[in-house]
Amino acid sequence: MQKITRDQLITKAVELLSNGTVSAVLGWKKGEFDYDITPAVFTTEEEINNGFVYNDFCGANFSKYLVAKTKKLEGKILVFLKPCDSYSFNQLLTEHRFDREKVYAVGIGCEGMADVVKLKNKVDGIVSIDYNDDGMYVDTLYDGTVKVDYAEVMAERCINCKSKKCVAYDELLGEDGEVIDSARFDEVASLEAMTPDERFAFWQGELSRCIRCNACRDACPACTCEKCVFDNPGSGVENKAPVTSFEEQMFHIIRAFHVAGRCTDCGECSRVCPQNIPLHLLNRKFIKDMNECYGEYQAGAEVGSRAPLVDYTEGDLEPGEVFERGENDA
Amino acid sequence: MQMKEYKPLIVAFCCNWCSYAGADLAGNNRLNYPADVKIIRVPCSCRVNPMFILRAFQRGADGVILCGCHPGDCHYTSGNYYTRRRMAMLFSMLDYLGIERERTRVEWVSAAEGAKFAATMNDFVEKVTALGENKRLEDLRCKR
Amino acid sequence: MQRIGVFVCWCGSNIAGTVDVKAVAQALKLEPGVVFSTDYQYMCSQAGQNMIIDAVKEHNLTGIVVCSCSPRMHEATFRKTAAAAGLNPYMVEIANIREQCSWVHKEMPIGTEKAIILGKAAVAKVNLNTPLTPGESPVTKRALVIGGGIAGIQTALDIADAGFPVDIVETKPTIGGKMAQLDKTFPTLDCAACILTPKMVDVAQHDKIRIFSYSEVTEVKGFVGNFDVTIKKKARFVDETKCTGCGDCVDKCPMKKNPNEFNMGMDNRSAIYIPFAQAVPKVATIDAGACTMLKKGKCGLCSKVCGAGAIDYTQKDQFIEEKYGAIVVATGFNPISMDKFDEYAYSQSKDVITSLEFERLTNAAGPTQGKLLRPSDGKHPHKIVFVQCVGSRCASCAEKGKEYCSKICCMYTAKHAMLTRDKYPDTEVYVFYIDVRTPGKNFDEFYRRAVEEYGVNYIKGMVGKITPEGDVLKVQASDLISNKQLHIDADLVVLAAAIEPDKSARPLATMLTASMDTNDFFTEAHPKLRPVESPTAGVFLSGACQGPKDIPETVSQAGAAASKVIGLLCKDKLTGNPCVASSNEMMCNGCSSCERVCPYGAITYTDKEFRMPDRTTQVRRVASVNPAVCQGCGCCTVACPSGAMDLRGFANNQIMAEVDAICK
Amino acid sequence: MNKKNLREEIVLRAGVNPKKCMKCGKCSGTCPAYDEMEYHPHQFVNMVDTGDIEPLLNSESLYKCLTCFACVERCPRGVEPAKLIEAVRLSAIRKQGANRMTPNDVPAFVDEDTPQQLLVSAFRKYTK
Repeated sequence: MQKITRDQLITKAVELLSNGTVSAVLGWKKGEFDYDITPAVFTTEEEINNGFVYNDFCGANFSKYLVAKTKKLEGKILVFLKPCDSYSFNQLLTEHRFDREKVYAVGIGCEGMADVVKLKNKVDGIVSIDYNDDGMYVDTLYDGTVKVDYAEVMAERCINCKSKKCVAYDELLGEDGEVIDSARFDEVASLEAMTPDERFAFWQGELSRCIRCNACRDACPACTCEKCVFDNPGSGVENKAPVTSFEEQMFHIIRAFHVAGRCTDCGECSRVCPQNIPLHLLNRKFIKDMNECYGEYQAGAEVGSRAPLVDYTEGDLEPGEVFERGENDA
Repeated sequence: MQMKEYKPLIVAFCCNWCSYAGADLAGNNRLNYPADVKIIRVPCSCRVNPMFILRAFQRGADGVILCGCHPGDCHYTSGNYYTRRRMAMLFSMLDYLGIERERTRVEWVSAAEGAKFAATMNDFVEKVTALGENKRLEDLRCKR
Repeated sequence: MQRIGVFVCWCGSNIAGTVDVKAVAQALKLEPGVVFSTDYQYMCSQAGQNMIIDAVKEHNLTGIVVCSCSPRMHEATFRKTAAAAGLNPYMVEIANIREQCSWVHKEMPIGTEKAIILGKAAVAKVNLNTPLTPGESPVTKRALVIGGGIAGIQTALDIADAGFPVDIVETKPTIGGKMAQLDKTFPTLDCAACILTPKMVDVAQHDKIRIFSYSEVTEVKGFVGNFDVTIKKKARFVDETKCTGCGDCVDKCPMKKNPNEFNMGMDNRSAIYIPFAQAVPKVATIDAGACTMLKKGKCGLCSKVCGAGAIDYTQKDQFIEEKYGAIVVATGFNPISMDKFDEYAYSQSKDVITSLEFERLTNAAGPTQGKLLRPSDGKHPHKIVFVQCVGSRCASCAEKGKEYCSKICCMYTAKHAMLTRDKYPDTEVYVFYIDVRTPGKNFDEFYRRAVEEYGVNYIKGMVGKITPEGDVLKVQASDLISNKQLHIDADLVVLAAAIEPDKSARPLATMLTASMDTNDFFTEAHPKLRPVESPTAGVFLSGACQGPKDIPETVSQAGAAASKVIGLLCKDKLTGNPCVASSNEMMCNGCSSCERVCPYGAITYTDKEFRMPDRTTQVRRVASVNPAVCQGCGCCTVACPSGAMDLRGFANNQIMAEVDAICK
Repeated sequence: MNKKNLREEIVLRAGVNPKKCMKCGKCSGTCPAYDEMEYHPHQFVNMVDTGDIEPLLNSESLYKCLTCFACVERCPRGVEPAKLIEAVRLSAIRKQGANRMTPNDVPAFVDEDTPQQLLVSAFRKYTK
C-alpha cells in the first residue's frame, strides 16, 4: 500500500495546474481493468478529478515520456517521480534527451509496487480491487472477496529495490528514503554459478518465449533512440518480423549492450514483457560486471556522470581476466 | 561416404595499425596458420561493433577473434581501451547465456608480433575445432 | 549497381604458387556487381596498372577489386591507378591474398578456396563503397605559443625564423620563466641569465614575434589550421607602448613591503614593479592588490614621477581575438608545495628552503646579491643538508607528493653542492639520496666531480625528521651504507622539491581538448614516434608541460615542436583523411556518448531544427563531426546506440557485408 | 612452516607490500628507537621481503619498536614498516608460551610517572 495517496497527488496536480506552474500533468489512469493502469496526460482539473488514479499498480516509469512530451508542449509538464523513475530521469538528462526547464518534477516515495502476474496467479476473475492498510481486498467473479497481502504480490524489482531515494525533483511529497544495499544481484550470481550448459538451458527456456513484440524496448527509459537500429533498414540488422531464430538473441543481446551503463535497473522491461521473460537479468548482468570490474556505478544517480563503457583506465581487466575473476569468485 | 573433416569458420577482426600488420608479418615470415581464419581489416579494434560479432555467429562463424594494438600503443591513443571494456562485457554476457567462452577472444598483437599472430590463430582454431560447430547462439531460442 | 572489375595478381609465383589465380578470377566473376575479371603476373607493374586503366574505360567500371598483396603495401598504388583512370580512388578495395593467404597456406586447393572468399568479401565491400573526397581546410599562417619560458621562447624563435608570425602568451609580467630565476646551469656551469637573456632580447626584437605578457588564453575554438583564440590581457595599469622601463616609479612607490615572487618571496618589492632587470618586455606592472591608489584612490606618486606618462589607473582587462594555424603548449612546471611535509619543518623554519629558493640565494641578482646567507638571521651557514626526492617517487601519498621521478633534482643538487663547496670551502655539505640518477651527457662525470674533487658528502639514505632547535636544524637521517642513524646539526636544509605541471595546464587542456595523464602532464600523440605532438591535431607540446625535463632536453623538444609547426604552416591547405566519422542527424539522439569517447574532440553538438512529418518543427541536439579533426578510428560508431554515427570507408553495412561474404 | 609460507602469512597479516619499497631508508631516518634496534626498520622490510625472517623472530628488535608509526606516516611508498614489524611480532608471540608480558610482570612497572594507558597498550602489544 502506498503511503502517498491519490488525493495528495491530485491536490498537488490541481494546485500546479491552476497556479500556472504547469500546463499538463503526466499521470496514471485506469485501463480496462483495475490492475491495468495506463499513463495519461491531463490538462484540466476536471480530467484529473475524473481520471487520475494512483495505487499499487502504478509502476510505469514516466521519465521516457518526457522526451516526446516536452518537445510537443508549450509550458511545463508535471511529472511524478518514484525513486526508480528519478534515476531514469537523471540518466535522460545526462544524455540531453529533454529540456529540464520544461519539467516540474514532484518526487514521491514508493512502498513497492504490485505485480499483476503474481496477483493473477493467486486469484482468478478479478473484478475490482480495494486497497486497505492490511492488504488488497480483491473482488472476484468466482471466490467472492479475497484478501491478498501486499508482500505476497510485490514485484520482484520492488522486493530487490535498489533505492528509496528520489535523486531528482523540484519538490518532494512525503519523506525521502535511502539507497538500499539490495540483493538484486543474487539471482545473477546464482546463474553465474551454474554450468554453461545449465545457463544455456535456462536462457533457451526463457528466450524461446520471446514473440518480438518490442514491448521491452518501447517501455525502456534508456531506449529513446530517435530511430532504433532494429527499425532502421540501413543498419543491416533491421528485423521487424524475425527471419531466422537467431535474430531474437541478437535483439536481446544488442539491446542489453546498447543500454549497458545507461540502464538504471528500473525493471520496466520485465514488467511489460507479455511472456514474462526476466529481461532484467540481462541488464543486471552488465551492471554487476561493470560494478565488479570498473567500480560501483549507478546510472542516473547524478546528472552528467560518465558511464563505464564510455570511460577506461589503463589498468582495466583483460576480457580473459574477467572470466577468471568469475572463476575465483565461485 | 567419408565424413568431411570438420573445419571451423573463424572471423578475425584486425586493427589496421598493429594486428593487420602483424598478420602481414606472419605472412612475410611464412608462418603457417589454418586457412579457416579470415581476416577483416578495421581501422582500430574499437571500430568493431558487437553487432558485427553477433552477425558473424549468426551467419555461421564458429569463432570470432578481435586483434588490436597492445593497450597503451593504440594508434588513436585510447581506442583499444574502450575495446577492452566493451568486449570484456560482451563476452562475459555471451558466457552468461551459456555460449562457450572459447569461441570469443581478444588478443593484443603488435606489428612486430608475426609469430604471436600465427601462434594465436593456431591456438584459437584448435580450441574452436575442439568445440565443434557453433550451434548454441542459433539454438538459444529454439527449445527442442 | 556497381560495375566492378576484379584483378587477380600472380605476384610471380608468390601468389600463383599456392593460389589458382585463374580459378579465383573465374569464381569472382560470378559475384554480384562484377562485370570483368582477369589475372596478371604483376598487377602493380606499369603494364598491370595500364591493364586496370584500360579495363575501367572499356567496361565502364565503377569499382575495382585487386586481389594481391597487403593493402599496406599497394593500396596507395592502386588508388592512384584508379584516379588515373578517372575513378574515385576510394572505389578500390584490396583482397590480401598474399601475406594472409598464399604465404601462410601450403596447399593449392585450400589457398584457392580462401582467396576466393577474401575476394568475395572485397567485392561485397566495394558494392557498398561510395566515392569519398578528402576535406580541405585553409591554414592560418600564424602560431600561438602558450608560455614564455625557455621552451616557449625557443619554439617561438624557431618558428619566427622560418618566416611565420608567432604570438607568445605569458601569464607573468615578463617572459623568461623558471630559467630566468636560475643561477648556473648543469653540467657546464654557465650562468643561466647569460644564455637566456640574449634569447629574450631576440624575442623582443623579432619582427615576427608579438609578446602578450601578463596575459592568458581564455577560449580556444576551431581546429587544426583554424584555431580561434581569445587572449585576456590583464590590466597592468601601465601603458606598455609608453613605458620605458626606467624604474623611477619603482623607486618612488611607497608600498615596498610586498613579497617578491621572482625571489620566491625571500625579499620584497614595491607595488609597482619590474620583475627583474632584464625583464622582457621591460615594462612596469602595478600589483592591484598592493597599490593604495587602486585600492583607496590615494597616492598617485608613480603617475607623478613617470616622465613618459605611462601610468593609467583606469586600464581594464582587454580581450584580444586572434586566429592561429597551430598552438604550442609550453606551460612549464612549478615545484610542489612543501607545506604538507611536516617532518621537514618547511613551514616552521625559514632555514628550510626549496632548491628554487636556494637558486635565488646564490644568484647575484637575488635577495642576498649572491652571498649564501641564512634567510633567518643572514649568517653564513657552515653545515648544509640537501634532501633529495622530496615528494618525488611518492607512491603512497598522492595528496603530498608525486609518483614520478622529477628528473632534474639529482643534477641541480649536485650543482648546488659543488658550487657551495667551491665558493665556501669551509662549509660542510651533505646530500641524502635514494638513487643518484645521472643519465645525460657529462652528467655522471659532473656528479662524480662534486664527490671526488669538491668533497661533497653523498649519503645513501633519507632524512626522516628535521627539528628546529635554537638556531640549528636537528637533522635525523639514516645512512644505509654504514647502517647508522645520523644526527646532524645543520644551519641550512635544502629540499629538492618534486616538480609538477603548472596549474594553468588542466583548464588549458580542456580548452584545447588535448589529453592529459593523471599527473596533469600533456600526453603525446605517440610516446616514441610523435613525442612533441598532442593527439589533438594542430596542438604541439614543448618543454616540461609534457613531462619533467632539463634545459637541453627542453630546448631540443622546443625545436622539434617548432619544426612540426613549420611543417604545418608551410601548407596552404590541409587535406584530410576522407575515411572519417559522420553523424546522421535524423537519427542522432544528442546523447554525448560519441563525444565522450572521441580522443580528438572532433565531435560537437548543435541544436538543430527539424521539420517533422506532421509539419511541426522540433529542435534537437545533434552531433556533428569535424572532418578536419577526426582521425577515423571509429570508436564513436560503437558508442552510438542509435547507429547514427558511421565511419566512411569502413561503414557498418560495409563491414557487415564483409562478414556475410566470409560466412556466406 | 616453511620460509615462503611464513613470508606470505606475514605480508598478508600486515596488509602491505614490501615489494613496493624503493630502499630510501626514510623509515630508519625517522625511527626514534633506531639505536636500540639490532635490525632497523628498512632492514625489516628487506628481510621480510627476501624471506629471511628467522633472525627477526629471534631478535630483541621486535620489542624495541615503539609502534609510534612515524615510519608509517612518512614512508613515501606505502610500505609502512611498522605494520610489517607488528606482523612479525605477532608471529613470535603467538607461539605457545611466547607471551612477552604476563599479568605478573605488570606490577613491577607501576609507578607514578608511567601512564596506565602505556601499560595497557604494552600488555596488548606483547601478549597474544
